[in-house]
Amino acid sequence: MKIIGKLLLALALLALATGAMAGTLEKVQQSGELVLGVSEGVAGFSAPDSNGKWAGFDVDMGHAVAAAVLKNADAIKFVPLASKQKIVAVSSGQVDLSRGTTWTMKRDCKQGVDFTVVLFYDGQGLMVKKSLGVTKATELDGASVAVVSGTTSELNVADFARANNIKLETVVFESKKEAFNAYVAGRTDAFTTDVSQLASLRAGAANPGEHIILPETFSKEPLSPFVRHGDQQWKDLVTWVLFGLIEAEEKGITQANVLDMKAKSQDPAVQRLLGATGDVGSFVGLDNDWLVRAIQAVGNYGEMYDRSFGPKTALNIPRGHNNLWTKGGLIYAMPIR
Amino acid sequence: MSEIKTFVPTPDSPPPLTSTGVLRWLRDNLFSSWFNSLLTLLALALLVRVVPPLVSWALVHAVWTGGPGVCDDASGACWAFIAAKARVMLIGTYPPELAWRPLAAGALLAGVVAATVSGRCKKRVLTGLWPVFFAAALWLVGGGAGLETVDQSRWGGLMLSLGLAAVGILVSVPLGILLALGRRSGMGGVSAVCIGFIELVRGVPLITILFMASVMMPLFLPPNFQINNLLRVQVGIILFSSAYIAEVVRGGLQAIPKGQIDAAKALGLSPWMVTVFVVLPQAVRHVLPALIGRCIALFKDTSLVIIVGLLDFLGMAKAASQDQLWLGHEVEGYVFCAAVYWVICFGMSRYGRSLEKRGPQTNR
Amino acid sequence: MDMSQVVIDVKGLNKWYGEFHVLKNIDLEVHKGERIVICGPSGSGKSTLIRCMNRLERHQEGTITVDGTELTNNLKGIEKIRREVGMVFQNFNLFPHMTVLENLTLAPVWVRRMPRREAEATAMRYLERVRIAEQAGKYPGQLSGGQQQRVAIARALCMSPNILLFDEPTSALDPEMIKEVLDVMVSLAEEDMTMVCVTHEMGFARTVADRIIFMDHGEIVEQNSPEEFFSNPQYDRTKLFLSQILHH
Amino acid sequence: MQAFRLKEQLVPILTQTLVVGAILYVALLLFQNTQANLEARNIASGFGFLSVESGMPINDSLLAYAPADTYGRAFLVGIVNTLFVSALSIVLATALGVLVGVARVSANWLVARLAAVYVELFRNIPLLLTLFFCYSTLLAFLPAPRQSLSPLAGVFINNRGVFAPRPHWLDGMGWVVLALGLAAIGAVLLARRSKRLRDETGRGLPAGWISLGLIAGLPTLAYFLAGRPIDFDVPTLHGFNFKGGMVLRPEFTALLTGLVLYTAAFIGENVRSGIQSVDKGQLDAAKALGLRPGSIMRKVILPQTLRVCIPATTNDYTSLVKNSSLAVAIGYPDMVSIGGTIIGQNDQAIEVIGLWMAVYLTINLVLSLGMNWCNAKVRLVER
Repeated sequence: MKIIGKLLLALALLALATGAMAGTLEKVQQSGELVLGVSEGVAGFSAPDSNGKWAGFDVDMGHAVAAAVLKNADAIKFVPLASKQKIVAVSSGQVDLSRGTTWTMKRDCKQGVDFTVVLFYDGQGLMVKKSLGVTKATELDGASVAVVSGTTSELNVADFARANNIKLETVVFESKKEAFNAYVAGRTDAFTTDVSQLASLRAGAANPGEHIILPETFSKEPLSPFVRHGDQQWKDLVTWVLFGLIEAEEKGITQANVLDMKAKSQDPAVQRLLGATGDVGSFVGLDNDWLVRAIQAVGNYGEMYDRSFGPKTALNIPRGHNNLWTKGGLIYAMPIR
Repeated sequence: MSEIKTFVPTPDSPPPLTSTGVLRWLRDNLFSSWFNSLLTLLALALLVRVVPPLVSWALVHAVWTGGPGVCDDASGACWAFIAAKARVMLIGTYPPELAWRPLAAGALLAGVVAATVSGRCKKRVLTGLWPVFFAAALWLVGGGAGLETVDQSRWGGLMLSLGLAAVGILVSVPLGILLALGRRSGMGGVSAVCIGFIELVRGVPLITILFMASVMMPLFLPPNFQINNLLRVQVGIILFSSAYIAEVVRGGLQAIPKGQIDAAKALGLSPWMVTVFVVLPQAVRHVLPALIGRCIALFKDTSLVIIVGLLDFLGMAKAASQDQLWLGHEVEGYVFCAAVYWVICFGMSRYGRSLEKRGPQTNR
Repeated sequence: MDMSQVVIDVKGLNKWYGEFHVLKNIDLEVHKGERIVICGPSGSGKSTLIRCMNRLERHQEGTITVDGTELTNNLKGIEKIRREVGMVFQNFNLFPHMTVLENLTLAPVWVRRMPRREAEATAMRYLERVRIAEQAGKYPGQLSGGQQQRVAIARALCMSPNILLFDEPTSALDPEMIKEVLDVMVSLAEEDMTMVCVTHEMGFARTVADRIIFMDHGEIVEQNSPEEFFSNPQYDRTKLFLSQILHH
Repeated sequence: MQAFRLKEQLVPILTQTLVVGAILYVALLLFQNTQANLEARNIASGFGFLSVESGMPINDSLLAYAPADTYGRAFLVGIVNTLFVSALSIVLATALGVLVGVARVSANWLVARLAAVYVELFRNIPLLLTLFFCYSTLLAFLPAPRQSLSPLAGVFINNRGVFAPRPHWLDGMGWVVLALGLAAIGAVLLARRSKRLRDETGRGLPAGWISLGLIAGLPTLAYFLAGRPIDFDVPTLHGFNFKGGMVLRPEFTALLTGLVLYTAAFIGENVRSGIQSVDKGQLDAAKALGLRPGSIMRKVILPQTLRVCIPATTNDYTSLVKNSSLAVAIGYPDMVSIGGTIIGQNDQAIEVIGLWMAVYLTINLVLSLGMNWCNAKVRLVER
């Protein structure tokens, strides 16, 4: 009977637990760590290194937020998420912040998540073998294309074919790596996914020079970290930390000179940004050193980009769209004031 | 009456050479008829086609040591990749400075396994040893009580596979026994519930249960009642495994002669005492080899958790091949995984078979 | 009766299981119509010897000639001999998935190419002989041990063999069933069937056998007519065996 | 005494009420939570989505399908694909499994060893890993479309699949079908006559050979007499790939190969233990009756083997059907793969997972019923 009593108690607790969710900021500060959803291993974005430490662009983004909120860039709990899980994981509050994912209307409005800032403008592209002699995507009539399941790329490629009145046979794979291997092995003529990942996979191929990425991108893939819908405070915080990193690059603030700049810069925008004047930190519920810590942890946006995709990496993806607006790209931060 | 002679057996003589030599063996075992000879030749042809290229790839042209980039021009396997990634594949993203803890747990595991397999320990000692080992391993890996805690999100690799399988078995065996007893309880309601559960779970693939655990379960639960992904997947595995174990145990329950129950009842034992002291011990002993078969199946099945984002052994092998410094060595990772899985599963199946041979009675 | 014709001729037979020497220099002639009982302690090689006679076991040295055909690796010869030689086993070895009648007609139809109707008629005749015709439609699992062994004997008879080999046909039976099987064997003996029986039924040996062969340690210790064998054993070993088997 | 009786009756009823009640209570709680959660996240519920246009391409379908079709149609394609690959795998795995099982007990040492290595290798490696391997080796060894292997005229094998001519029926095909039907009837009559002959005279006819000739010959004759009424749509290299004809794609082939190799190892073990479970005396008795090795296997050993094999093999069959869901890992559009895409696009996980479970349960139920029927047929009659 004792056991049954305990069981009933547990059930009652379960019933009571049906309440409102606490604010994410509070939760993160209380638990002392940020729960970050990462991929199961995508080169450049997030993958464990030989020491078992997660590294990559999305991981740095997490470090910046952790540094701003918790004053400790490493206070992160990494949760690998499969494509099918990532939205539910965020909307149900299992992770506080998820890796960059294509920002679509349906996800934003219908699936219980809110997007923050686009950190990586990707677009779906096509890669083919040089030996094929193809220069434009529309020349691929009748070709077969490897795509990854459960992503928007599957739908984009079908739309593209219908719009241009060409026939493309798609072969769907569970993961990018399988799809790419199939393409390299000659199972398909072309391989499609976001251009960044085309580049990343090409870098890992036996002969990277054999493959070319066609000039067209036939989709917009703005990759943005996202948070749970309805937690405005947390969404604002993440958004402005990320804007801060972009603003820092624009103002020439780097990991190395951030303290110097804070002390010496005469630029009022820099002073506001680094908390030398004003109280922008309090707008998002933090102290005034919030961005200094973030920049100390990972540097500005450009440094972050170079660390994962820059010329010194195996991926070597040119900045392109991901350059600052001042340099012809799309990366643009709203004014911090 | 004639004189009685004494019979002296002729001493054994050795068999004729023609029935022992290598040639004879070849003839008996490989070329006993034209059909057998044909089979032998076909088999040899197959071996010649398969083995040399394999050896050349895996051994002759392989690269064994070195850092990133050392394999760029190799035509054989890149075992240096495995060497560099061994730790990640074995213990995942576990903090490197604390790596001794899972290793110690592994050593403990090896010790307990050796004690079990040697067959020298008393069964009572073993049944005590395993739970103690589990507690120790959990403490070593997870921390607490003097050790720094390591969050579950950092458990991965082979350690995670073994952990998922071990906890899965540990919890699902009692649960399976309860289900089996419930199914045979004779109480309509309870047995209907048990049958329903068992058949429902056994009727669907593990993947759908894992999907359910990782994608659907958060929708079932209240918003701030959160269970992490690992635990949910573990629950899914336990539910899945317990249904199968229930069926195995049911087989054992059915094999118990009715006389045993009658005898126990005649001694005045109450029904539950009959079950606990007489029926269950015999049933479990009877199905021990089959249970080990389930352990193997479960261990292999844990490789599916990769589909719901847990980086187990196979998952870590895949993730490791995504390291920018080591891109493009997936096959070696798979081969390494296959070898490790094979050794563990084959070892378990051998142990199961030896138990079967020893027979249920001699099991102290 | 023409007792002069040798139907089984074993010469210098040697057999090893691996390194173990099971049969040592066996010489044995079985004449047409002769009834031979082989006895001896367990492990003496007697079962192996008669299993060699229809090549259920292969020997390494010596020759076995049955009905003029020497047993070698030649499959045709083996098939021919097995058609001529019937065998009854200790454990009956009926096919459990076939009815009694199917057990009996299997070989005549598939080996002798006998029309099924004819085979069934023959089978029923033999079932009547062993007095279990009413069980024809049952499965072996539904019969008692004694009944099963009688079916097995009928099965061997259906191939109209010239020679019948019995490998301890009564050892797996309960005492009250031994008699019903022995009765059938005695009636067969009365019809001048050539029979080689491995058995410990000394009563049967005394009444039926023309010759008794005693084996130990893989060799024939002595062979004699029943009267001589029981009343006047030549060897101490035989005597010991007889005292153990007759007065237990 | 009365109280004792009452207690004895009351306890089970109480226990049952408690257990069932607790389960219902938990179910209710979960249901309420789910409702609230779905509402909070703005996720639709119900099966309405099945009639919405899917927009998703499926590359390998036995049914006519286009992205403009509905999700319902897409899911149906998945069910058919699952059924197809499972059914074909069961047939092939059984054939290979029996072969392996017989090889395991073969007198040929090398063959027995190879079979043992095969069985131990595949049984002890996760199927998922086997599938990854099958797929990558298959692709690695097959040539590109332009360098296709062509073992027969009109048949092409390359890393896009196996292409074969697709026959189109023209007028006059009726005659050929008629001839085929006649030949089939003839073969049945022949088999009956052969059995009767054997029953009467002991000698049958070489019915197998004559039937083969009949079934192959008669339609061929009719085909030429009717003026060759079949037109073949021969696959031709067109741009990047072959067009026309029938095609067996590598994803399908790899899944099939993996499932067959994996399951055959288990079935082989069943067959081996089945054969070994047959008492050695059975073999002695059959030999002593003069039966030939072929007859011994067919008439004595295998029928008894089935008894042991069938229950274990039933489990292996149902596992195979469930394992076909691993198609998702190598890109074959089975029910789980397509359902997964639907979840990704609609978030209606509950409905899709429910559908999956319903379909798998139905397949396995039918399979078990069929196998139980077989089992009843081969069970031994005992006292």
